[in-house]
Amino acid sequence: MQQLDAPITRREQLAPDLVRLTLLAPAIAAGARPGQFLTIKSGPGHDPLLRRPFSIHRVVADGSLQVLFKVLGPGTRSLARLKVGESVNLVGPLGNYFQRFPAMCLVGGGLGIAPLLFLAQEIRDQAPETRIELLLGARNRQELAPLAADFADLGLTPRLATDDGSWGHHGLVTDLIPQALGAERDWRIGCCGPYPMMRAVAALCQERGWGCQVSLETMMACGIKACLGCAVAPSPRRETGGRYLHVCQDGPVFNSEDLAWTP
Amino acid sequence: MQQLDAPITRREQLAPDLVRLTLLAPAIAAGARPGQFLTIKSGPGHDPLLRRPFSIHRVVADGSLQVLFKVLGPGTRSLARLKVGESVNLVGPLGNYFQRFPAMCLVGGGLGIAPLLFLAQEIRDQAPETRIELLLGARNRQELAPLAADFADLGLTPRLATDDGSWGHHGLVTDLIPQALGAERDWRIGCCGPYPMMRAVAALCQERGWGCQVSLETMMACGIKACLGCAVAPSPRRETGGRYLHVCQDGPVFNSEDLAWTP
Amino acid sequence: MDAVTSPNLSVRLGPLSLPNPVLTASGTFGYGREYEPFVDLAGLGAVVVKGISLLPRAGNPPPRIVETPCGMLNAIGLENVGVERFVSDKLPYLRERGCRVIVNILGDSVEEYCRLVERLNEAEGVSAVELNISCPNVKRGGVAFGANERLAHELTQATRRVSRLPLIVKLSPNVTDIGLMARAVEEGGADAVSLINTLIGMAISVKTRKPVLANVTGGLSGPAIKPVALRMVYQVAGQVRIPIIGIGGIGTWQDAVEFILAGASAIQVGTANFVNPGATAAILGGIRAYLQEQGIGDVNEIIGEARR
Amino acid sequence: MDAVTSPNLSVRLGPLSLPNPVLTASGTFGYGREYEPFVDLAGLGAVVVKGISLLPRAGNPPPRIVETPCGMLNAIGLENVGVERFVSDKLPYLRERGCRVIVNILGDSVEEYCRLVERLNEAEGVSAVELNISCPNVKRGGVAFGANERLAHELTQATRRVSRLPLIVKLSPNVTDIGLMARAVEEGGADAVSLINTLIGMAISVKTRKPVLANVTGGLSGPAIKPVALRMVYQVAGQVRIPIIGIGGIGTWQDAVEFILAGASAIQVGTANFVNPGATAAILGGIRAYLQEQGIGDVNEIIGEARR
Ligand SMILES: Cc1cc2nc3c(=O)[nH]c(=O)nc-3n(C[C@H](O)[C@H](O)[C@H](O)COP(=O)(O)OP(=O)(O)OC[C@H]3O[C@@H](n4cnc5c(N)ncnc54)[C@H](O)[C@@H]3O)c2cc1C
Ligand SMILES: Cc1cc2nc3c(=O)[nH]c(=O)nc-3n(C[C@H](O)[C@H](O)[C@H](O)COP(=O)(O)OP(=O)(O)OC[C@H]3O[C@@H](n4cnc5c(N)ncnc54)[C@H](O)[C@@H]3O)c2cc1C
Ligand SMILES: Cc1cc2nc3c(=O)[nH]c(=O)nc-3n(C[C@H](O)[C@H](O)[C@H](O)COP(=O)(O)O)c2cc1C
Ligand SMILES: Cc1cc2nc3c(=O)[nH]c(=O)nc-3n(C[C@H](O)[C@H](O)[C@H](O)COP(=O)(O)O)c2cc1C
Ligand code: FES
Ligand code: FES
Repeated sequence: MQQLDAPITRREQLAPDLVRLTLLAPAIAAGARPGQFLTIKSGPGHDPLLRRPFSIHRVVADGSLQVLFKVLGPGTRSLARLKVGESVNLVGPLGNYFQRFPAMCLVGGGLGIAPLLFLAQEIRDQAPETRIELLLGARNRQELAPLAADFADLGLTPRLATDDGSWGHHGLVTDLIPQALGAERDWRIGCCGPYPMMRAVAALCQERGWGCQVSLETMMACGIKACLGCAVAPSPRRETGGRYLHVCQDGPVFNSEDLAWTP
Repeated sequence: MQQLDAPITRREQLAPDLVRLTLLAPAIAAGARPGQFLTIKSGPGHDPLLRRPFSIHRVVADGSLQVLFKVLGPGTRSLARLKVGESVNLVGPLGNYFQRFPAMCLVGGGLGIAPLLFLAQEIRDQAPETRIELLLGARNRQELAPLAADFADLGLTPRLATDDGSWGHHGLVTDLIPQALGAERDWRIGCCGPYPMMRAVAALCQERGWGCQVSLETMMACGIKACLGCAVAPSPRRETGGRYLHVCQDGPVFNSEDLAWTP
Repeated sequence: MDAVTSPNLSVRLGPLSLPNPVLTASGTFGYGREYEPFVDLAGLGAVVVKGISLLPRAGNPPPRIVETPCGMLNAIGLENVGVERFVSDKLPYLRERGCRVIVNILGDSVEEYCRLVERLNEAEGVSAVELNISCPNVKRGGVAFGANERLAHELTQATRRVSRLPLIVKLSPNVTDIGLMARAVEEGGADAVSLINTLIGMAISVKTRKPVLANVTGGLSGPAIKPVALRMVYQVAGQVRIPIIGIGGIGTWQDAVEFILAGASAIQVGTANFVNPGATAAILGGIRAYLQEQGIGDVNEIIGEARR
Repeated sequence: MDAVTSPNLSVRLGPLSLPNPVLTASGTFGYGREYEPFVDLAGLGAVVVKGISLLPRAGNPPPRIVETPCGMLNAIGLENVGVERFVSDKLPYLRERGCRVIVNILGDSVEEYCRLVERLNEAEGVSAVELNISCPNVKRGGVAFGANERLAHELTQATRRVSRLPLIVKLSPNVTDIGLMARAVEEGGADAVSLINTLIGMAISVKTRKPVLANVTGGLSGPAIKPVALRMVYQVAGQVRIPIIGIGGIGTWQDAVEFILAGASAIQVGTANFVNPGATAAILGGIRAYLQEQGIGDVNEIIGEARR
């Protein structure tokens, strides 16, 4: 875990509100694992005040890493304005990471697809014998296309779903799971996306007996378990003595059964 | 007086910390007079919160106007990062302006030179018969050169002074006045620069019986006499019934004798 | 769905009906006219003018303002033209434009407040009086009213007795229990409370090693104080029945809606006028659009909704 | 000019000597260890750890934090491991690194505070105790101490009696007169006061139309509150003789120096640790450079200089 100023070596505008930055940060890249995140100070002033958390989207061999983000509010707007050669302050790598299993199904929705690229990359590099299924969903083709693009380089062919049917299955990415995985019990799911999607995936996995890892997002102030702001409730079945889990350190990746899913 | 978003049509880096922006704002440029100023919102967030006041440096025939500023703190830093094509929110023209006289000596120090270009321009265009003396000073040649450059286009040859003697007279610009103006009593001075310089010029003028206009700077919140934050004390000799003057409306240009000069 | 395409924005502050809930905060909008180039003054709920005293005041020596993170400190010291010149020189302009005018007043004693109210009773074109009992920059007594519930109650009662105008009392946030203050002025007969005035703050220069403001301390305003103001409105809304005017760091329609949801029947825009002289108009438009988008026919439906 | 090339930074907080005035604020620095990757912990004046109670606490349900203009609101609700686990699991690490540790404590009654102090009396490696009488997020009584000078005085007196450690009392800004509170705890026997804790604030979502925090209100911290904190330090410095620790929105050396000039003998860095985990080290370096540049040989020379 380090704090450093990382120069931006590449800036890609993947869609009108989708930006990918490549940051030269060998000291962070070296130890990073899929599922972990960074916090970035988006600009010089006090507004917005807090650092912004972003999943590590990909690690490049030269010691760079990438973040892929959607422009939503002041923080991402300010990051999106940065130019190659400018630097940003990074803290990372933070949090835990996805566990690997011999048969893994990666399920991503919207920007939740970002960290799955890193996970797929790691699997291909370090455990090429792994069976992989890749299911990706988003609102429409326009949103999904740039997010799905880079998996092909890893030799993966995703199954796709869009809410409006403009690409792949017309419906939720969750719908694709039964068909993709059948009745086999060895599958382990790694899932990242909007909360309702992860809840649905978690429910399905519980039903079918598939282990399921999900990557949560909460508001974060520190990212290093100092503020205790990122609490989430544990599953009532889990023995925590009433304590909350903290997404920045106990997560962001959780076994879905360890969480108390809220409606 | 108007509020509008003005696109930046040109950006010149005149020195490492000196930027000139050309802003297309015909509705403001049309009515602007030398000595008046604009307020600019330097960026989107709340930090820094307040608009920043800048003198109108020059008005260009196509309805553009220019501001010339030094990068000092968060506001000017943010303005300096803007690119051609981006817009800034302007309010102006604000405040009063320099009165013209048949024999005018313009005395500028540092960034105080900025509005004098507009004044010189107006005199040349509208009263070419005016006798002009131009005295410019700054810390060193590097600082003075870009500020003094454009007066030549108006056919004016400034007398120069630098604190370190690197260009022109080695010393204060004030030192140049007696030599430039002699004993003649018709001269009227228009002065803008650091407070101690203006105070010295004001004192000299009083001694010699030369009328003297100075352009003040204070902290400003509104620029339109709504906050009453920009108060300055009037000369005890001036009848104000104890009231303060307000730089944003009674100024920024004052007859030096109307002010209570502080040590 | 006519109600939704053009939702009702009119609100009541006790006896006072306003066409919409967007007001200006005293001391940040001059005497109104200063903003004529930027906003349709008659289109605002009301214009609350700079605090007026019986006699003109010169205010504090400079420096009077300093910027702070997401805020500013002011120690204007209630520079104003005095009630006579206000009535003769400033009020006619606003009246002729059809503006609703709320006059913020400040005195050093109960008597002064009462005399101010009596003078304004007679003036044509005043919609209401707002008692500033909370200005932290005047040392002579004004501040004591705002920090003591008994004094605040007495002052409200005394001015209530002489006032034929709706009476709004503006509360100071620099107290342990603003609910107590609000209840005291409600019991004293206030038609509405407005809150908050500025928080007392200061700044020091590391160069001169002295306080930046000549007055040493000043009033903190702007986005920085919004969370405190919103909490106080929410808190007071649970404790009084009279309407509340929310003030403090409001610069966008979202801010304004937050205050309405917390329990404010109207809001005042202060420091934001300096940052964007068109802020009030933008906020009004934004509230209207929000109501339309949410399918809410009447702004009154959401007053205090976050409390329910 | 040896003094100037390396100015003295050590300060005294009553019986407690610290190598420099840069401390961390409770609840923003975990149990210290969390910041090991970013700062030399032993190089800080002291580490003030997360508020500790007798028994572990789970804290409030989420959401617990929300960002505000130049600040944040938190309603952590004093989640902590309890004093036993603190002493067994957290303290040894800090002690072994040579850190000075100040333990921030919170109880629901005078007895609880006293039992906490007694437990810490025995623990090895505690430099001082800081009584948090001001946390706005615990409803059970903690807050009452901070809003009432009599209770604060009693609590200080009671803990003073049992404490063999230097006793710092941390004051709440949510009061009408913080000077009164400071005098009360001084008379009660506090060795120092620290101020300010957070201002009570809230945020509402215009989407859900409900408060953002599960706890409804939270504590406002960060640069937004700096002017208020600085004013309170300046004000208290005029009213007590015990040393003051300044807290509130400190993120740069300039901020720290402002508090020292206002009268603080030391400062605590809070929310800024989240924004820049290396903030404390940067502030310490900045203070040193400032003193050198200004030709000041000892930081103690400028404590309270803006008041003179
Ligand atoms: C572990 C983690 C990994 C993430 N990875 C990515 C990613 O790879 N790509 C991506 O586009 N986004 C990611 N996010 C979300 C990203 O942090 C927010 O989109 C970003 O902070 C928004 O900031 P803003 O100023 O642009 O918008 P704001 O207007 O501030 O907020 C927009 C939304 O983002 C959320 N948000 C704001 N600040 C924070 C914060 N400090 N912590 C958490 N959430 C916040 C808010 O709930 C809000 O709904 C991740 C979040 C977490 C917690
Ligand atoms: C009428 C007028 C005309 C001006 N014309 C010019 C000009 O042509 N070129 C130029 O470079 N500068 C000019 N200035 C000064 C300019 O406004 C400041 O340099 C600028 O506001 C600094 O902002 P900042 O955020 O970069 O720096 P900050 O760190 O905020 O401040 C740096 C310095 O600028 C002063 N300052 C900051 N904010 C304001 C404000 N709102 N009003 C007044 N002063 C402020 C402060 O006193 C401080 O000493 C003018 C000021 C006034 C009042
Ligand atoms: C420059 C300035 C002058 C003010 N003058 C007055 C005043 O005369 N009377 C008053 O009641 N409040 C006065 N206020 C307080 C505002 O009306 C308002 O209560 C406060 O600024 C908080 O709102 P804001 O954050 O939107 O500015 C003044 C505020 C500022 C910034
Ligand atoms: C997330 C968080 C948790 C806090 N927890 C405590 C605490 O346990 N005990 C305490 O006395 N103060 C606590 N505080 C208050 C801080 O110590 C400090 O007084 C306050 O945040 C103001 O300083 P700042 O603006 O530098 O953050 C907490 C503050 C924050 C932001
Ligand atoms: S974000 Fe601070 S503890 Fe997790
Ligand atoms: S800047 Fe507001 S009155 Fe002059």
